[in-house]
Amino acid sequence: MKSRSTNRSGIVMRRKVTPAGDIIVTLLTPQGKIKAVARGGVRGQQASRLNLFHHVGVQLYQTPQADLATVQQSILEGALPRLSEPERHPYAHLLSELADALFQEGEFSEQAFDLYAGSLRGVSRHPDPEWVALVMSYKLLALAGFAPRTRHCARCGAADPSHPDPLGGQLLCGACSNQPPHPPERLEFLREVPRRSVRALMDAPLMAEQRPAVWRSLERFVTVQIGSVQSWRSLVGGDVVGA
Amino acid sequence: MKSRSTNRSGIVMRRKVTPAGDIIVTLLTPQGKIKAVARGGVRGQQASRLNLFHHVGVQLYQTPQADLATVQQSILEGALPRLSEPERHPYAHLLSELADALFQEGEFSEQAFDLYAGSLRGVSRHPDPEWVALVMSYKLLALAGFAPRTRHCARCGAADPSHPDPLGGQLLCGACSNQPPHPPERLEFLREVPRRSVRALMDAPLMAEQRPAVWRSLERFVTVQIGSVQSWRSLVGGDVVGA
Amino acid sequence: MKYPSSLVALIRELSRLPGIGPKSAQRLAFYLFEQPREDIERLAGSLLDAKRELHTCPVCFNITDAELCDVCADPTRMQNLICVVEEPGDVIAIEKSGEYTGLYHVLHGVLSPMNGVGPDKLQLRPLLPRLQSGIEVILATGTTVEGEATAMYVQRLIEPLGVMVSRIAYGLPVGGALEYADEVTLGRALSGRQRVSK
Amino acid sequence: MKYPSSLVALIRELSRLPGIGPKSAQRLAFYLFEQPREDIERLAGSLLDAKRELHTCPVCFNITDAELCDVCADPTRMQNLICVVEEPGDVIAIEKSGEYTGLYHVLHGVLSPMNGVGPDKLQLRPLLPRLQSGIEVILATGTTVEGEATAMYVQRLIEPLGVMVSRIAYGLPVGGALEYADEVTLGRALSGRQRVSK
Amino acid sequence: MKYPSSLVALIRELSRLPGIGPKSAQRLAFYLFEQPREDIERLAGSLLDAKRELHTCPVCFNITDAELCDVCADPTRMQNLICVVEEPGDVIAIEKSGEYTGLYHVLHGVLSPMNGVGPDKLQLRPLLPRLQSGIEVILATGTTVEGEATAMYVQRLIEPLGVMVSRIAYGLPVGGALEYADEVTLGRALSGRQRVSK
Amino acid sequence: MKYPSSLVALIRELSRLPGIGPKSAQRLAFYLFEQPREDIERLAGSLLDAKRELHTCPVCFNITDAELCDVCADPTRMQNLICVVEEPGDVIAIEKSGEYTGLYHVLHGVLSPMNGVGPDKLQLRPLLPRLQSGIEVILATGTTVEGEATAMYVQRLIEPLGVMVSRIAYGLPVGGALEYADEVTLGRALSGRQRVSK
Ligand SMILES: [Zn+2]
Ligand SMILES: [Zn+2]
Ligand SMILES: [Zn+2]
Ligand SMILES: [Zn+2]
Ligand SMILES: [Zn+2]
Ligand SMILES: [Zn+2]
Repeated sequence: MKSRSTNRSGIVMRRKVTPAGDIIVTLLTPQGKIKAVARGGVRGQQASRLNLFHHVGVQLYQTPQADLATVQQSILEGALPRLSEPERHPYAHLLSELADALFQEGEFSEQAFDLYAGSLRGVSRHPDPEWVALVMSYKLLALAGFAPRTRHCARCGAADPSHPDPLGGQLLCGACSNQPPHPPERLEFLREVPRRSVRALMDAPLMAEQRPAVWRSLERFVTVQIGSVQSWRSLVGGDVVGA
Repeated sequence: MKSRSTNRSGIVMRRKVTPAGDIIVTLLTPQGKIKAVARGGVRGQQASRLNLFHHVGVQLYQTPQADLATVQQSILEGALPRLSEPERHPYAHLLSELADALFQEGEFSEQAFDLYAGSLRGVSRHPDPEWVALVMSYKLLALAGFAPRTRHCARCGAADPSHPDPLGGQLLCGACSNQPPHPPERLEFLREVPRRSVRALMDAPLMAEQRPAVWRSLERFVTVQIGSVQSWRSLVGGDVVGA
Repeated sequence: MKYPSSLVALIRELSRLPGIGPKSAQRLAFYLFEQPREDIERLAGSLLDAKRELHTCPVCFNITDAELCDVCADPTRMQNLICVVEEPGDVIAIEKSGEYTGLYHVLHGVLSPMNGVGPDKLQLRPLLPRLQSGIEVILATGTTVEGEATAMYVQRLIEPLGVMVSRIAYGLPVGGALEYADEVTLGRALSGRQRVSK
Repeated sequence: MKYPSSLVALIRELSRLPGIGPKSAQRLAFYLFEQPREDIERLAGSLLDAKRELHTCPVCFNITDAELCDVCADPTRMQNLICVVEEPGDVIAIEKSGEYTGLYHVLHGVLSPMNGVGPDKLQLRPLLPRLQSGIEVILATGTTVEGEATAMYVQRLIEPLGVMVSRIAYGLPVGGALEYADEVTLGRALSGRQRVSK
Repeated sequence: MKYPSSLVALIRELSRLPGIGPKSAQRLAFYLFEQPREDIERLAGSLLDAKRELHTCPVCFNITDAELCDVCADPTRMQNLICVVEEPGDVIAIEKSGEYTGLYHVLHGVLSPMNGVGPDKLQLRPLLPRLQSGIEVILATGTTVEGEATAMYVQRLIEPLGVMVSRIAYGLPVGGALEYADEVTLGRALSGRQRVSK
Repeated sequence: MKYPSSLVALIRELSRLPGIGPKSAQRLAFYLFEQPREDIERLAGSLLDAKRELHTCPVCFNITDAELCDVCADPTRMQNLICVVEEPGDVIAIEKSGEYTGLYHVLHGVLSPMNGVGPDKLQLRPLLPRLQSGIEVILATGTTVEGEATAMYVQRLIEPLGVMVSRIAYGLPVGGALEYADEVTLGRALSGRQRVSK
């Protein structure tokens, strides 16, 4: 018997309430991204469970006629209340917006789910949420196949570039760039981030003053490769990015 | 455990589709009248089951926040397709409209349900649907406590009245009425209808030419006691009633 | 606190629309308040324009802004096929299916005695002069009890005029599994089965 | 707190059932805990009884607890009409419609190469000996892509045997409004229209 | 067609379960028919096991399969905090919140004179010997009229014993929008506001 | 068939409204077509009137048609209590609860970086000059993640100004059973419990 009900477990990446009181959520699950609606949900207990960044188990009902699956039931599997704190909130948004842009519906990926879930946990718990966000943004990009070119100049192809790429967020050789080279630690991070383990990267954070330039690279890279991302504007300090 | 889901079995007395595609139905069940909504029902298989005059089993879900219960599932328990025939359709409407006006939500009455269900079956199958409708309308009224006064003049109280009551649909004595008395068979019907069994009444139908005056009495009585009923206008011939 | 009267008026007007409850009306009003003036003016204008310019076609009672509706004015449509539907929206639905090339007749309702709708409330009388022998009338009212009752009523009314009358098929919607079909539909789908072997 | 393992096991078993969400499974388990022992034993017994006593009819592959199923064993059913369906549940649905008085043949599935279901996985072979001239086979598989493919496959398979083959009707489900029907169904409902006038 | 009696029995038993509608019961029965025998036996077994092994904890009346429930048997739980709830399911819900480390007391119901539930039908008496000064009792019955009445009853009963009594907070549920909260809850959420500044 | 352009325009405008899909917009357009001219003119008029007459109060950013909003203009409201809310609709909801007699401040949004809403998009700056010692600010944004983040942001912003800051209570809605409460709310309701014994 083919059932039209399926159970899924995932994290709420986006949440929108319609004037009719329906909650529309985008979930990232190990079985891919799912968009679903909880009809009238804003008036019931679904409102609590289907909260942004919550890890929930949902029963979905799909009919051929409807374009959106309906959330029939939900249970909470995990919540990260500290993501509301001002120094964490914008990073959780950025990672969610990136994950939403990078992973498509119908694309099974336990890795993507685990990475996104881990990145939210890190932002929620780690004393240095900015560093978690920076590392995990690059990791999400790499998993989706968007790793910046760092072995060769992004413009001319020369080996071992070390200068910033102010337009594309990759690396340029001295001849192609009109900016001073990255300092050694920053350069090492930018070169190694796709290959190194999350653990190793977390253990060797960049100094605070090194980070704005990395954020700028990330912002340029994402903007060129993926498109516009709203969350940049709200990153702490506001002007560290895209200045 | 208090469950918010209940199973009910009843007949669809009214049905309305909202622009959003929800089906709102009024059911008469042995546990009373129920109003419920099938969200998005018009696009699914509920549309077929929750059809006017269908006998359906439904699973209802009630939350304290919502004013209307939601129909979650339905199965068809009985259909009377002949009720669409032009000589039956208006009578099914009349009986449904009467039943809707007479029975209230929360009022348990297996009798009401059985009588209404029986009247629809009769209108659907009987070769003389008009007579079924006439008899069953009076029976529904009597069950709800609205039996016309026929032992005493409705105006002065004199015994054994036999003249029509053009305003109130009951019986008047010769002194109070300016109309000729009812012929004997019609008078007997009007006097005995609340007491006699449905079977007995069905076995002794009035001649066709006797019926318009009975319809007129019924229409006056219902209008005064219950209020305005839309279905009169469509009764066969159109002008037999309330002329 | 007293609410501003123009806000109250707007909420009241919006909640008159079908399917818009009091809560939705309030949210809609606040939403509209946040929109730029031009957007509101365009919405209000489209309401007034639609009301001023639209009327029913004098032949088929479809909605039009011209003398005749687009279908009636098109000589390439099959003139011997009239599809009788409940509402103007049904014309749009059928046109979208791309399968129909005949004419229409819009009744503007279905028989529903308990809602006070008898034959006189429908655009039935103007259908009669359109009928002549050689014409096929397709009864495409809905498959609800009222749609069915209306189809039967129209059939009895026009059959004596010598036209051919047909009814849209009942059956399983395309893409449907039997277990999701209801019993009544299933019965109709079986009795209306069509021979496929030679 | 660790939940008692038999409670955990019960919740896990219940949540495996189709249509039972995680919340329902938990509520169901607590509900069952509060019920008298006899009720639980009756439920468990009905599960085991059903599994033990039910099997498929050797002729039509419907569910039965007897040698032949109730339909095959009934000599008053029309013996020259065989309705081919996907699942045993479809037999119940059709029987409920009250419109059908012939026999059945249950395929126990539909062709679905993607899910590894080829003709050999269906109860197709046992259909052939049941066919002889004078018999009508009604293909009542669903109108999904797979149901459609299965119907066509069966048609090609049995047509050479000289039987008459028909397909359930496509069209508007009962209770349907035109404007909510999809365009394909609407097109089919119009092209499959049936003459109602004499 | 008559359905096999063991199928009918199974459908009837399934449809008695709360939250399972008539259609689900039928689909569930057919689904179970198609499953391997071991799966059915495991499901039936888990029902019987759960009924046989589970009972209420003699101290707190939570569900357990051991002598004492897992909470009562855990010496690291705060022994001076007792949370009074209506049903065993509430214990699970609170444990899932991860915010509570004290003990429980399950009443197995709420006062509901209309349904014949008086104080004697609840597990109230066994609560009293558990109370001693220094203990805080949290009344965590629902905020329905009956839950409220039960909380007040328990409060009056135990206050003279010198324990501290508290009531779970009323307010906006997490994830709530003000405009969808009912007025009473909103009033409570405002009057019960908590200072967050130093 | 080409649809009349004023009909197309109306459907397009209606489908721009939040929560109105293309199908609803079409049904709404046909519904409006059937209404009397006066009703349409009244609806269009109420839209234009509302847009022309309504604006935000320069003090609290509530909606008003006067110089100051009704609350700000009322000297009997408690002047040392400011309730910070997300939207004008929240003012209406709180006023309906009848429990609040202070002033408001409407932010017109919540922080939501992924939707491009940072602090600069909210009416935050005009709140600061309203604050002086002795004032209590109640943070009554929603209890969603964004509402909570906004409340925390405002708290950090205004705490240094020496005002007292409080947050509406989280907890069980009135009339709620625990089993329908979610775990997060339950945890909050327990940790925010209030003493009821003397
Ligand atoms: Zn270069
Ligand atoms: Zn008199
Ligand atoms: Zn026309
Ligand atoms: Zn058989
Ligand atoms: Zn215990
Ligand atoms: Zn103001």
